Amino acid sequence: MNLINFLQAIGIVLFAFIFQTSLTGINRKITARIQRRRGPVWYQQFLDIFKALTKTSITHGWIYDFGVIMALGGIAATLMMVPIAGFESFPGMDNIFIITYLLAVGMLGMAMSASGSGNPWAAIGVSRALTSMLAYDIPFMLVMIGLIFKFDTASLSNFAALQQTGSIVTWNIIKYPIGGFVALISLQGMLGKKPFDNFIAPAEIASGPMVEYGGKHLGMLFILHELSTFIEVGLIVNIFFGGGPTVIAFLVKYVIVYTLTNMVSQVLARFKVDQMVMFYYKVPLALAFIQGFIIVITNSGGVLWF
Amino acid sequence: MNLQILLIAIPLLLAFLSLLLKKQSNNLLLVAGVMNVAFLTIIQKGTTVIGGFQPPFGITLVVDNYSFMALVVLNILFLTTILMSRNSIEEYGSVLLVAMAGLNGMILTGDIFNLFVFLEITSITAYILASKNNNYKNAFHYLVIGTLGSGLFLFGIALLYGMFGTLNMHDLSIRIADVDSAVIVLPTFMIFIGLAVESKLMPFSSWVKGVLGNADDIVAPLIAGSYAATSLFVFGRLFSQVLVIDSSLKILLLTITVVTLVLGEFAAFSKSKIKEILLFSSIGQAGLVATLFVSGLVLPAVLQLINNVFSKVVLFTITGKIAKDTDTDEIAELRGIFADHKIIGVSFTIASLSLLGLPLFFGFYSKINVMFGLFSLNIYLIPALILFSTIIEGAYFIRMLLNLWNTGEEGEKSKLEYKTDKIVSFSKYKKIGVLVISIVIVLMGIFPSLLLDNLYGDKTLLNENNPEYIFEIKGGM
Amino acid sequence: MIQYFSIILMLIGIFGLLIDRNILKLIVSLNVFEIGLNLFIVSIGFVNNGIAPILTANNSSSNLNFVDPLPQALVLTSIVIGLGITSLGLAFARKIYKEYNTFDLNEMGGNN
Amino acid sequence: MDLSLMAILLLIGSFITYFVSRSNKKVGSYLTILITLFALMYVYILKNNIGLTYELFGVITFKVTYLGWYFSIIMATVYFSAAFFNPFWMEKFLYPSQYNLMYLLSFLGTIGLFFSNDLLTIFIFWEITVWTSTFIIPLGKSRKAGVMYFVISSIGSMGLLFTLMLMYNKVGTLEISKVFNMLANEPKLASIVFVMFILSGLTKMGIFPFHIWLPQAHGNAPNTFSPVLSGGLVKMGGFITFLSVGVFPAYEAFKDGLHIAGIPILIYIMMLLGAVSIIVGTLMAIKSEDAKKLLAYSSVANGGYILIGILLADQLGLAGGMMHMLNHAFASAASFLAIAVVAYKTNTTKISELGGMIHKMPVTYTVFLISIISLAGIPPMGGFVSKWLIIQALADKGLLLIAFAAFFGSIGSFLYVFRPLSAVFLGQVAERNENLTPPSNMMRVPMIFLAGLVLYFGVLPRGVLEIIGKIQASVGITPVELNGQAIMAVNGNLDALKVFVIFGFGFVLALLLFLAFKKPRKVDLMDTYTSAEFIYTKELYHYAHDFYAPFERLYGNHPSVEKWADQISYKVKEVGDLVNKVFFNFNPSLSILWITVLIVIIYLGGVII
Amino acid sequence: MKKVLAFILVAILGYFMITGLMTAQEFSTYGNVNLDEKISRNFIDKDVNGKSDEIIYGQTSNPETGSANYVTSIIANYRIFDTLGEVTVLFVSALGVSLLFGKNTKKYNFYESNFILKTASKMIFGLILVVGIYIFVHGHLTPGGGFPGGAMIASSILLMYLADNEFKANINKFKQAESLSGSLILVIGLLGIVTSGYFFYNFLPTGTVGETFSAGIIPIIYTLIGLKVGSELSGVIYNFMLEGGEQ
Repeated sequence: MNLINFLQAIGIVLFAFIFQTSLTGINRKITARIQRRRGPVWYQQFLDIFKALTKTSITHGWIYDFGVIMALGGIAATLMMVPIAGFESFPGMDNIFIITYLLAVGMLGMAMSASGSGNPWAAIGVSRALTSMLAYDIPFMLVMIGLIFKFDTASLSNFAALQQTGSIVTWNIIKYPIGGFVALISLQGMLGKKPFDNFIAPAEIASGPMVEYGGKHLGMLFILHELSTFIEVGLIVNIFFGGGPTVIAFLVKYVIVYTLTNMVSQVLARFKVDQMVMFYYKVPLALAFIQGFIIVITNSGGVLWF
Repeated sequence: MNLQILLIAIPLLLAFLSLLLKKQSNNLLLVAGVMNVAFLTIIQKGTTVIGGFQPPFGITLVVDNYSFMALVVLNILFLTTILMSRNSIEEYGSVLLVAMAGLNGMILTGDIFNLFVFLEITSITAYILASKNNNYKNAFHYLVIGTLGSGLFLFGIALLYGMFGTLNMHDLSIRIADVDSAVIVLPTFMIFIGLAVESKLMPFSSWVKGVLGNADDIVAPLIAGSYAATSLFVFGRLFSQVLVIDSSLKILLLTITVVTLVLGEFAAFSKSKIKEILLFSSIGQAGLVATLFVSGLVLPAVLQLINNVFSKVVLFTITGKIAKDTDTDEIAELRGIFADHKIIGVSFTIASLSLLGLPLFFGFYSKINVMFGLFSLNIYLIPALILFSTIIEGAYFIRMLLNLWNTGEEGEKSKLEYKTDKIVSFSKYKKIGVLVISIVIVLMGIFPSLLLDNLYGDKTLLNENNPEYIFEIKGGM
Repeated sequence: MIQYFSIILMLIGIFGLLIDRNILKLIVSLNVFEIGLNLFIVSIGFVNNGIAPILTANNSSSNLNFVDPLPQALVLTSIVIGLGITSLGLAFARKIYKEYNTFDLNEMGGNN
Repeated sequence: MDLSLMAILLLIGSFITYFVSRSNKKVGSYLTILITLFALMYVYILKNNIGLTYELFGVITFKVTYLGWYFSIIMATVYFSAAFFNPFWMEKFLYPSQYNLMYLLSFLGTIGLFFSNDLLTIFIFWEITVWTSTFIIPLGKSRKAGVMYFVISSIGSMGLLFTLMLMYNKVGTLEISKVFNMLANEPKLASIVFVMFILSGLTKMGIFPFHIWLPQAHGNAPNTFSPVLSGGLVKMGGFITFLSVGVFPAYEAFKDGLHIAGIPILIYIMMLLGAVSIIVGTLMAIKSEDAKKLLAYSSVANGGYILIGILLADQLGLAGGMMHMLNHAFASAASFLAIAVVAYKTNTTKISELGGMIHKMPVTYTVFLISIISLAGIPPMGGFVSKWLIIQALADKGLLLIAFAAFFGSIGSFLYVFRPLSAVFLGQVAERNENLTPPSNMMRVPMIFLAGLVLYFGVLPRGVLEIIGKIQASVGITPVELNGQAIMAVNGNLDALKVFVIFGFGFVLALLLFLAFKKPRKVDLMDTYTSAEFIYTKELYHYAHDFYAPFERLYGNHPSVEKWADQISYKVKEVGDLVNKVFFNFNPSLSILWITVLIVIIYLGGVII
Repeated sequence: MKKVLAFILVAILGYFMITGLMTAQEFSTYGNVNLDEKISRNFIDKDVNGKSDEIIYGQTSNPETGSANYVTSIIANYRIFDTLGEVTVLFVSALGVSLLFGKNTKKYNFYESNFILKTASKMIFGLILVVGIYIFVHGHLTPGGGFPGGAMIASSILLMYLADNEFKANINKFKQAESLSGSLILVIGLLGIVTSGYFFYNFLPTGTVGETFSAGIIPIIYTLIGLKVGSELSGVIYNFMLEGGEQ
């Protein structure tokens, strides 16, 4: 761990930010097209963020600021560990559990800052956010357990490498379609896309976690959102779509996955939070268990059919 | 020359004389108690015959390890009880003197019919004591059951005499040893009933509730302490030495005793009055001790018995006094009663914890011994049941203790202002007495060898049924 | 034969104890029971064509066929004990009557 | 350094404390601090004579092992730090001197338990601890809690005693290292002994279905004792559990029986119990309205983790379980202490009655934050390392069900962790709490100490893991592999220090970004956007009640073990009343009937035979 | 209904008991008892402490116990401890009765007693008294003894109570007699210890079997027992005669 690593890390963060933000802009245009609008320019998202950052904002006390900083810092730190096309700023730190748990730090910081504002709406929003987290994380984690048990590794880069041996059939999404499907549904939830977007939906701006934010706090939260999106999509790409032998391949897969989720979200209605929990614990959880049992049984020499 | 006859003769003499000097009867009682305890130091083990007629023809008095232990326990209990509650003796001094003689006689005698006579003496004194404080109906109840029981006891004796033509216990045991034990099933069971009524085994103990439930601070400790101890000791002598049965009857007796234990604890759990809790718990304990005796575990039984009676004397003395002063023994009405009677409360707690067999107290030692004994017989059901009943026992005892110490309803902080408004005043005799007993309990719990070394020579924790405990009723023959 | 009748007496006593609610009757039943018991004990000691165990001028030798004296002694004891208990029981009965103005256990109520 | 000497000293010390407190309770409570500190140092020094044995009263035998040392260090630390709070509560107690006495006696009991060399000693000290702590709990708000605690603990001690007797009858010795050896080739007996023995561990650790005493006891115990209960006494169960797989040859004894994913069925069932208690604890913690009850339920859940980790009894799982024991001990002790401070100032622990405490006691808030996110297993706290180890082990074994419970627990813990953070410490301060004085430094010291430990073990776990490695080696399990600060697991490794550094780096970046822009304007907490509603009372602003209402609706009508327990006790009562009616009627003829019937039965028996 | 059930139960019990007795050889047939198997043989031969030859009425002197009445010899000598016990039983039950009625003061009046009744009963009173005394003095020779004698004395007192309303026996005298005689019995027993180390040792010469002044301490003890029983029973009767004074 020397200076180079840290510089690379900063580089990764910047790259991820720029890439994801512009991708968001593009997707806003795609969304608009789907809704038969012209939509904003592709760099609109940058404008929004910088505008927010430059405005004077209000603060509700030190925890309000600290939470935001902690959240952004946590997410940034997580991002530094995600390997992109086999390139890691901090080698050997890409353990899946570390990444997922470190993500939680960001969530917690944001939640603290939000309810530090003392606004009841914010607290309610946070409670929704955490509840839905309880919903979408667990099926994903179960699938991960199955894969880790299969490949005897929990490192993202190893996952990616293991899938780059052969052609597309070595991708986990092909080998373990059920698991992949579950992971995609979970991704929908992680990214807060419809139908699972009740905690950060635009309609929630007035009555969600973000209600109190403005100015640079809001700007930082935008950045945070972009970064965490990058992390989550990156996870899926690395684990199920064979990462990327080259950066280009990685980014292509990335764009495809993200755009797909975005498009899916445009044609679905929104769940209430308890409906969402019920849904995740009915369908994806069951599928995840099935996938897991298949993996475990086959791995221990058992035969499924014939 | 053995003087153990004095243990019986002196109290009896004083009892007769106490008719003349009515005023002095209570002092005579104290004198007799002190003298009996003093005699314990001078009598030596051995057998004496009454009137110089050789056994098995004459009546013999036996002092061996077992009965000596019993005498020590009994006389100390009796003395402490009357010392602690001397203000409640009133005009019952002479009766208590006779009771003292009768109890000592029950333990000492080596003749089964003589045992019956002393049993009657003690039970009549018990009826009279039970009728104290206008408790006549329950006393009558006790009288009916007790009389029937002792009648059956006599019936058993008659059958035994008809079969074996002797009354001396040792002679009897020898003659019984060489017949098939199926022959003596009926007399054995009759005698069992007779003793079961006195030693509070179910279903023969319906009197206990009425009698102990309304007894005051002299009657309750006596009946739950001295009387229970004596009848259980006699029970042990008969059923682990004389009438050694090994047949379907043994199974039935064990069933009765174990059921007594478990159901007694259940009943105690369901009660909310201190006295009723205590009396049902002593029923359960009697069941436990009887179980041990019937299965032939003498040492554990004796230890458990000692633990039980000493604790019960403390508990009943305190409870009796509380009930006397406040006209209630509902736990709910007595919350925090110990807040301004710390010494009494501590002794009460120590006695209860010793009953539960928790470490630092003598009860732990006896409980461990009981368990080792039972397991050494390779039986697992009875120990399991005993452990199970210990849990229930713990539940109600701890519930009682916590509520008596702490104030306030459920959910309130335990503060002084919620304390019960009932007033109790304990005499200094009581305070000293209960404190001494509980200190002894603690000491014997930490150094259990204290008790046994002095009575039997060294015992370590882990050996039970030591040969020295298998007592002998030598009639000198 | 007599011992069977004594047994039957005892049973009558037990029967009375089972069905009676009247205190005095209970005491009487107890007595009946005891009398049966005493009869039984005496019957144990009988020897065929034996004579009363007393030395007199007529039967002056201890080699005669006496009946067993020991049960008689025991019976004497148990009779006296029975007497004592009966007197005590009656005293209780009188006290109870003073308290409840009845001898019937059921009419006293106060169960549990 | 003689261990039995220490036991004697503690005994004497506790009684001295008692008599001192009779005259002056303050001084007595300070004595408790001194004595626990002394014991802590004494135990620490004992590390030099590992393997020595001592004897006491001829019955009790001690042996100093790494296991015992590890546990008693934890215990002593918890007792020591909780003791700092005693002086403040002396005024509130009905029996302060009794409290001090019991506090020290229970401490003695735990230390003796951990160092004991034979089962009898274990049992003796177990019982001592149980009854002494039983007398402290009712000083708080509930007597029923004390009874429940005692009853459930005595179920455990029943199992312990049964095992003890059975083994003594079979083997003839009670020495822990010898007693279980012969069981390796007697699976039938072994299964009985295993169940009976681990029963005590389950009861003490509050594993489902024995978890009901924790919320009762922790929630209602005096605020100074809840930390000890949750951080300390619960760990006795961990000790027993360790013995039941470490010393007890469980895996050998059951090697022929049915296995599930390589785990013998019996042990797997125990793990399932652990999993259930994780889920139950999490759900109940999410919906509980009282801060202390919430923490108690979180202890239930963490107990589940510890049980699972230890029962795995392999390189990673055992290490995880043991380390989680330490982390949970310190973290829960710290969080209970923080709540104790709040309760000391505001006289309530109901979440909905509090709020905005951060403005009154920021230090307490920080401590609570650190400790409680460690409970949730979020980096960079100690809880994360141990949970990571456990989950790695689960993934390695492929135990899906257990893993599901583990994930549910850790994600659900975010929910219940956030609840008191937001509702107790954040938000507006209620009027009645406006003028609270900050807590005294004497209270701050132990909290900061514990929180610092939690953070330290989260960043530099090597020290504790080395000890655990020694423990593992002592029972023949390959010790956890370390490389610098990194933990080498079979699949992927964790370098807690690096994680911390990276996190710090990210934090610095974010901070710089924050500072780079205009300074924000400070506004009051009442000045918030409420979508055209105008609210003037702070209570109305404070969103605390039914925090997760939509989620709680989903399991609103769940079956509750408490109800079952009540029903059981009710049934026992009923039986008792029946006995009372049938056998203890005031009517003599009934018992005469029984006597007659019994005689008839005798005759029948005679006829039949 | 209950009676029927009780009867059935008792009937079953009786059936079992009688059949049980019939099968047991000791009790099956009435009277075939072999005294040589029982300890009573030695009581009859008076050779408990070692062989002695045949006892002849009026000739044998200083046998083990001097009484011609074997039952008496058992009651008052071989098993005198039982007798002491039963005396105690009577004593304590009398005590109990007096405790129960101790507060009573007034005497029952059954009916107005007339002159003839009074005088007649006075005469009979003397007779009964004499016979009673005779019975317990001769207890060692003839049937009877302390208890029947005492009972007779008590019955004479009872007669007086019933017959004469003015009759007032001095209860304290009874009590004194009771306690003195009881104490004396014990003193005699203790004297035995002093003389020969055995409680109730028969330290007086037993004389010739069949004479009035024989059998050592037996007549003395029987007399004392008679007095004691008489006074105790009279006390009981007296107490039962009283009423009122109860709260």
